[in-house]
Amino acid sequence: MVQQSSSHAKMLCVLKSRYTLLIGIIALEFLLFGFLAPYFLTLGNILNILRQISEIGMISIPLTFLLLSGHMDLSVGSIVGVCGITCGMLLRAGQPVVLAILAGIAAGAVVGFINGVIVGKLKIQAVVVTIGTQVMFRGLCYIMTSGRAVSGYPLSFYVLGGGDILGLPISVLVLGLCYVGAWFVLERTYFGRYILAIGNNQNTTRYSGIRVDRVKILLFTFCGIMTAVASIFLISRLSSAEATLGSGYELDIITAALIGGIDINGGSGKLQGTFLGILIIGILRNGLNLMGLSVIYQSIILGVLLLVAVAKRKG
Amino acid sequence: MGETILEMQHIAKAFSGVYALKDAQLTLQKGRVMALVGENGAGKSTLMRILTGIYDHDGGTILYKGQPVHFKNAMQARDAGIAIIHQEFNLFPNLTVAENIFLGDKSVQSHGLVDWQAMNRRAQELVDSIGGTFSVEEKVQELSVQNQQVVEIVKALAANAEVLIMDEPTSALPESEVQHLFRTIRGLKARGVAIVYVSHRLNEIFEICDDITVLRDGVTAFLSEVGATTQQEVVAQMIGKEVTVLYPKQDAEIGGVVFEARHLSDGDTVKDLSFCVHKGEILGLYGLVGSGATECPEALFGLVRGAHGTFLMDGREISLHSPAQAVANRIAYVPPDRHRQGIIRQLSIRFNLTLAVVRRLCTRSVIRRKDEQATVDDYIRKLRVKCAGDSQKVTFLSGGNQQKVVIAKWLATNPALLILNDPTRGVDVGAKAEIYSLISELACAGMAIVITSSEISEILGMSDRILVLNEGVVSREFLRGQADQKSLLSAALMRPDETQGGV
Amino acid sequence: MKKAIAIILAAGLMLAMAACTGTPAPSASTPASGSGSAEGQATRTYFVNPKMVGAAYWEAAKEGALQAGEDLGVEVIWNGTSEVDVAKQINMVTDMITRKVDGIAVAVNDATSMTNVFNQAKEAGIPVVTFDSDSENAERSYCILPDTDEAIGEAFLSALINQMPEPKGKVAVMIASPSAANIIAWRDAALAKIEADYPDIEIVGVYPSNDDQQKAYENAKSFIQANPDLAGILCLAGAETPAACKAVQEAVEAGQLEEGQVKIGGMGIPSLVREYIKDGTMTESVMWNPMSMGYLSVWALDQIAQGNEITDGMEVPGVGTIKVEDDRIYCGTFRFTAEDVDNYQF
Amino acid sequence: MKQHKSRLSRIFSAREMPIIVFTLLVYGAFSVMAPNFNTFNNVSVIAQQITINGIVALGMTIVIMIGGMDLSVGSLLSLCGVFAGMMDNAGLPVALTVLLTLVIGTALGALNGLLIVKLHIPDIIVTLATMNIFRGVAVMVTRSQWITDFSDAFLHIGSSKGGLFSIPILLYVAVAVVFAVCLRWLPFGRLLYAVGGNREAAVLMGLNVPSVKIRVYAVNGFLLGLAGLLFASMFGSIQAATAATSLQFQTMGSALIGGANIFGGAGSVLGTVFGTILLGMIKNGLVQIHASEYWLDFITGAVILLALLVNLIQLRKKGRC
Repeated sequence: MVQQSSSHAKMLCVLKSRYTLLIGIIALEFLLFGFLAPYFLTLGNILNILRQISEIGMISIPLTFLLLSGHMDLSVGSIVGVCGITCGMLLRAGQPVVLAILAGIAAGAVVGFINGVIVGKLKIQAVVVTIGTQVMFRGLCYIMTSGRAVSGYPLSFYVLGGGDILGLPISVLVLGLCYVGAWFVLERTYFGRYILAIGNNQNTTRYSGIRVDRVKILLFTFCGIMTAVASIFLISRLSSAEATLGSGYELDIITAALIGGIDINGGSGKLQGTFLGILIIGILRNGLNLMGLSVIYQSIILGVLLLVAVAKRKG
Repeated sequence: MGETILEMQHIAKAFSGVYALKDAQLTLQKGRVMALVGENGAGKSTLMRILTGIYDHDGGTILYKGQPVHFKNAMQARDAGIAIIHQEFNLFPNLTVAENIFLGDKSVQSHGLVDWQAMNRRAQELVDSIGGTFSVEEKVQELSVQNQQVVEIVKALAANAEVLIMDEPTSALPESEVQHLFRTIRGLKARGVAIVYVSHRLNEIFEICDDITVLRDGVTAFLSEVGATTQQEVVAQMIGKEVTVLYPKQDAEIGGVVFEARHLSDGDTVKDLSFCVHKGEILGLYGLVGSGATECPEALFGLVRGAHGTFLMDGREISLHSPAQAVANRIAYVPPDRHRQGIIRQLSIRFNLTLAVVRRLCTRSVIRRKDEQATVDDYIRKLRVKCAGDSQKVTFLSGGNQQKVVIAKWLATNPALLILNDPTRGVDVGAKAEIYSLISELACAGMAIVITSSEISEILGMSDRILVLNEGVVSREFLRGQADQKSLLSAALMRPDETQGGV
Repeated sequence: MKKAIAIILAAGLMLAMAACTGTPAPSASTPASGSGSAEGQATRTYFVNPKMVGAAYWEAAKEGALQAGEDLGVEVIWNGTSEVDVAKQINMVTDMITRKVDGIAVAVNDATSMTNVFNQAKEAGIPVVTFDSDSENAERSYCILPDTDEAIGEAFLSALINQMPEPKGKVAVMIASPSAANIIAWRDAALAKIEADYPDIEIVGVYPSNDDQQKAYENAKSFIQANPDLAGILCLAGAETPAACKAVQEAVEAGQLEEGQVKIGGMGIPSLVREYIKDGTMTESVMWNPMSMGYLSVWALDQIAQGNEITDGMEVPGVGTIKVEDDRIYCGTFRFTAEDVDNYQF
Repeated sequence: MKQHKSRLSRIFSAREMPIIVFTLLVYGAFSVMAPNFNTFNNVSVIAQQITINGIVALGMTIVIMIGGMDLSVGSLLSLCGVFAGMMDNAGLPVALTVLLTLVIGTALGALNGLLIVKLHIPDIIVTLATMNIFRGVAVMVTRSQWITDFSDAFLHIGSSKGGLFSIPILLYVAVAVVFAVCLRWLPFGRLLYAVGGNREAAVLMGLNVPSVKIRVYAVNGFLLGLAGLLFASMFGSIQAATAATSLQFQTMGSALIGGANIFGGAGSVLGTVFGTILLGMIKNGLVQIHASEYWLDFITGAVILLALLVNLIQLRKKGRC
C-alpha cells in the first residue's frame, strides 16, 4: 500500500518535472517535422543536427556553470571571434596545427581570465562587465583581421570539424565527452558544490572559508577555454574565421539554458536541462530550414517557445 | 489608561490543512506594553501577520476599538492605526530618512508633487521628538542599525499608529541601545500607544512590559501581568515543562594557550586588542556597540579588509587575511546573521553541513561519497539535528536546528578555535539550552572557544573568563563567578584608563 | 490564470507553426504535385540562399528567383538567415543538402567558408552556383555576378567622378561591413584607381556601418563635421547612399556645406535614392539588377540540371544577353539618373 | 552654514559626478585632437545623433531602476517605426500616425510588463522572448521591404527646427526634463526608487508592485514608440530586420555608466543623459580624429569599462571608511 502510493507520487513527480516537458517538446518536434519536413527523419539529418549544435553546446557548458553561480557572460560570442581568429591566423601563417589550437585556447583563457578578474576582484556585476568586454573583444576581432576573413588552413585541420569516428562526427563526440565531464564536475566534485553554493548564497559561501573570487575567476577562465575549444571546431567547420565570428551566440545559449530550466538568478537548474534546450532549438531550426520556412517565423516561434517553457515551469 | 483598544479572540489559521493557530487570544490596552512570547513555531508571527492584514484568518474575531474588523492588506491595517516593525527592517536603503517616513503620504504633497521642504521639516521634528540625532536627509543605508530602528518607529508615529507591534526589536541592538529603545517605548506608552513586544529575551520583557501572553502550539497558554509572574514560570509555560538549568556550563579542564592575538586592529572599531584562549576554555567577549566585541571575531576570521595584528596558533605565527586562511589555520566562525552568513537555505542539510569541509573529503577533487555520508550522519546524530533526512532543505528546519547545522558545518572541519558570534540569536528557548550544552561539551573535549553575545546573561552563564571591551581595547577581565550583570555592564561603560588598575 | 496563459501561448505556437506550414510563403507556387519533391517524378526543386533576408536588395533578388521558378516550371525555395551569420548560413545549406534538392544557389557571406559544404553537395550530386559574391576555390559550377570586382569598384567611382567638377579634393568612403569580401574588393579597386589616376583626390577615411542604418547616418554626419571642405562621398553599399544624402542635405540646410559642394556617388538602390536623385542631391548612381541575378541563379541551375551548356552571349528571357567568362556569368551594371530612375521597381 | 556646506559637498559627492567629469575630460581630449570637434555645429550634430539612443536610455533607466531589464527595446523600436511608416504610407494624417504609434508602443510595452507580472517570469527572459517576437512580427508585416517614401509632414518631425535645435533634440530635452521632474517630485517617481530599493518592503507596505512594473514598462514602450517615430522620420526610411539591432546593449551601457544599479534602486536622469552623451561623443570623436575603422569597437568597449571603473571608485570611497 505504502509502496504503491510512493510509486504513485514518483510518477506524479516525473510527470510534473520540467524535463518531461522538455522531452515532450522534442517529441512533438520529431512528430511534426517527421511528417512535414522531407528527409528530417534520416540518420544523416540527425547527425547533421548534432553537428550543428556541437559548438553552441560546448559553450553552453561553462555558461550553465556561470548561470548556476548567479553570473552571466554576454561576451562569449566575441570570445569565439577572438579565439577563432587567433587560431586561424597562426594556421594561415603555417604554424603547426597543435600549436595553433593551443594558442587559440590560451587566448580564450586570457580573455576569460580578464572577465573573471574584473568580476571577481573588482566586484562589478558580471552582466555589466561583459556588456563592456563584449564590445571590446569584438573590436579586437576587427583589429586582428582588418576586416578580412582569415582562411587557408592545412588539410589536417579540417578533420576536426568534418571528420568522423565510428560514424559520429568528432565535434559531437567531443561535445558528448564534455557534457559527461561537466556533469561529473557539477555533481561529484567539490567545485560543483562551490558553484551551487555561490549561486544560492555568496555571502555564506565566503563565510565558509571558500575563496569566492577565485572560484569566479576560474569559472570565467573555464568559460574562455571552452569557448575557445568551440571556436576551433567552428573555424574548422567553416574553414575560415572572420571578424563577426560567433556574434549573437550569447543570447542563443542563454535562451537554451532558460528553456532548459536554469534559474536566471542562479542556484538551481541542471546541466541536462541546458542540453535539452540546445537540442530543442537545434531541431527547430533544422526542421524549419528543411521545410524551407523563412527564418522570420523561426524567431517568433523561438520567442513563444521560451515563454511557454518558462511559464509552464512556474505554473 | 487601561482602556481596551484591541481584542483578538479564538483566532485560528491553517496552512494547507496544518494549524498554525488554533485558539489564540490577545488583548491590548492603551498605553500598555504586552509581551508576546512563545517558542519558534508557536504562532507568534502568524498572529501578528493576521493582525496586520498580511494573512487572512480562518476563524475567530478581531475587535478594534470595539468594532469587528477584517483587514484585507497591510495598507488597510496601517491606515487604521496598526503598525508593525519587522525584525528585518522594511526600509528603503536607497531613499532618505524623510522619504522612508512619508513615502506615499498625501499630506506632504502639494498639487500632486512631493513637497520636499515640508516633508523634511516634519520628518526632522518627528525624529527629534523621540531623541534621534541624525539628519532626515541622509540615506537610510548610511545609518547605523539602531538609527534605522528609530526610523521604523518614527514611521509608525507618522502613520498615527495606536497599536505598534515590535518583532524582536532588540535582536539587532547592543545592550546600551536597548535602554535607549526602552526610553522610546516609555515615551510611546505615555502617548497612549498600545504596544506588542515580541521577544525571546525574558530579562527585557520583565523590564519593559506590563502584561505577558504566552503562545504554545497555536493556543494562548498563559496570560498574566508581568509583576505577577516569574521568568521561570514563563519559560515553563512556553515549553510546557519546568526548565531548571538554563546555562548548563560544566567545568572543563583548562589547558595551555591555543590561540593568541597580539595588537589586533581592524583599522576602525578594534584598536589594539591582545588576548589568548586556552584549551578547553570558553572566553567571553563583551562590550557595548562600537566597543569592538562583535567586530573582533570578524577581524579574526579575515572578514575585514585592512585588519592587522600578530596571531599565534599553537605558538606558530599565522596570517589571517581571508576566511579561507582562517579555516586553513583551524579557526571556525559561527556568524550572527544565520540567513545571510550561516546557511544556504535553499540547499540540503548535507550540502550545508559539508560545505566547509567538502574539499578535504575529496580524492583528486572527487567527493568520496561514503565519507561524506558518514560525516553527515555523524554530526546529525551528535548534534541531535531534528530533520526528515539529510537531503531536507535547510529552510524547512527550525531556527535552532538551522543553527545546529551551522555549528556542525564547523565542527566537521575539526577546528582548534571556535568563534561563536551571537550564536543563539533568533533561537527558541528549548534549542538554546541544547546549543549551550553542546558548547559546554565541546569545551570539555578540549576545544578553545570564543563567544560574544548581545545577551549579557549568556556571556555570564557560559564563559570561563570574560573580557570586557571598551573603545576597541580590553577594559577589564573577569573570571567565571567574579562578575554579575551589574559589574559587567559598568565595566563596559567605563573608559579603559579608569580601570587600568583592575584585575 | 498562469495555466491559462501558458495554454494560450502553446496554442499560439501551434497556430504559428500550422500557419507557416499552411502557406509555405517563401516558396513559389508550383505546378503539379505540391510540396513534396521526394518522389522521383516530381518537379525539380532549387534552393536559393541570400546573404540574409529582410533587406530590400535581397527581396528584389528573391522576386527574380521566384519569377524564374514560375517561368521554368520548377520549385524554388528561398530562405536565408535574418542577420549576416556564416555559421547559420552553412547550417541552412547543409540542411538543404540533406533534403536532396536538385540544385543550390548561394550568395556567400564568407568567401572561404563554403568549401566543405560545396564538397558535400558535390558528393551528394547536387549542383551549386554562387551569386552576388563568390566562394574561393570551391566546387561550384558557375558564379553569377554583376561584373568583375574591379569593374564594379571603378563604376562606382566613376559615378562620383562624373558628378565632381574636377577630380580633386577630399573624399570619404562609406562601406557596410568591414568584413564583407566583395565590398572590400570594390573598395580596394576604387582606392587603387584613385591612386593611379586621380592623384588630387585625398581619401579622408573609410567608414563602416556594420549594416546599421543609424550608424551609417551618424558616421556621415560626423565626418562632414570633421571635414567642412569635403568634396565627395563614395558609397559602396546600398544603405550607405541614402544615409549620406540625408546627412549632406541636413548639413546644407544648416549652412555648414555649400549647396552642391559634396557629390555623392556609388551604389544606389533606386527605390532608396529616388527622392535624392530627383531633388538633385545626387545626379547619377550605379546599380545592377538583383532581380536578374536571382533569375539567373535559378536559370543556371536549371540549365545544369538539363545538361545544357551556358555560353557567352546567350539570350536569357527577361534578363537579356549575358556575358560569360570561364565559369563566371555577368549580368551587367547600369547607370541611372533622374530621368530613368522611375523605371526601376526595386 | 552647516547646511550650505553639506549641500555643496553633496553636489560633489553626487553619484553622477565622476561620469560628468569623465565626459568633460573626453570632450577636452577630442577638442585638442580634432579641430572641428569643439564647434557649435558639431555639438548640435552629436545632440542630433544621440536623441534616439537617449530617449530609449531614459526608458531603460526606469526599467533598470525597478530591478528590471529590457532586451526587446531594439525590436520594439523597429516595430513601432515600421508601423508608423506603414500608416504614413497608407495616407493617414500625421497627427493620427503619431498618436497610433505611441499607443501601439505603450500597449506593447505594457504587454512586456504584463507577461512578466502575470506569468511570474523574470524580466530578462520575457524581454528576450519578445525581442525575437517583435522583430519577427516587424519583418513579417513589412514582408522584408524597406519602408520609405514618407509624406513631407511626416519627414518634418525628424528634420525641421524649432529655434536653434531640431525637433528631435527638443523632444529629447523635453523627455529628459519631464523624467527628471517626475523622478524627483512625482510620488510615482519616488515609488520607483522604493520598489527597486527594497521590493519586499514595498510589498509589505501595501504597494501594488505588479502594477508599478506594468506601468514602468508601458512608459518605456511609449518612449520606444516615440523613438521609432523619430527613427523613421529622421532617416526617411526604415528596415525592420536591421533597425536598432544592438540598441539594448548601447542603452544599458548608457544607463549603467550613468550610475544605474543593475539590481535596481539607483539611477538618475542626469547620469543616463551623460552616459548617452559620452557614448555618442566617442562615436563622433573617433570619426573626427580619423581613427581606423577597425579600432572603433575596441575603443568604445574600453571606454565603457573605464567609465564603470570610475563609478566604482566613487562607490568604494563612499562605502568604506
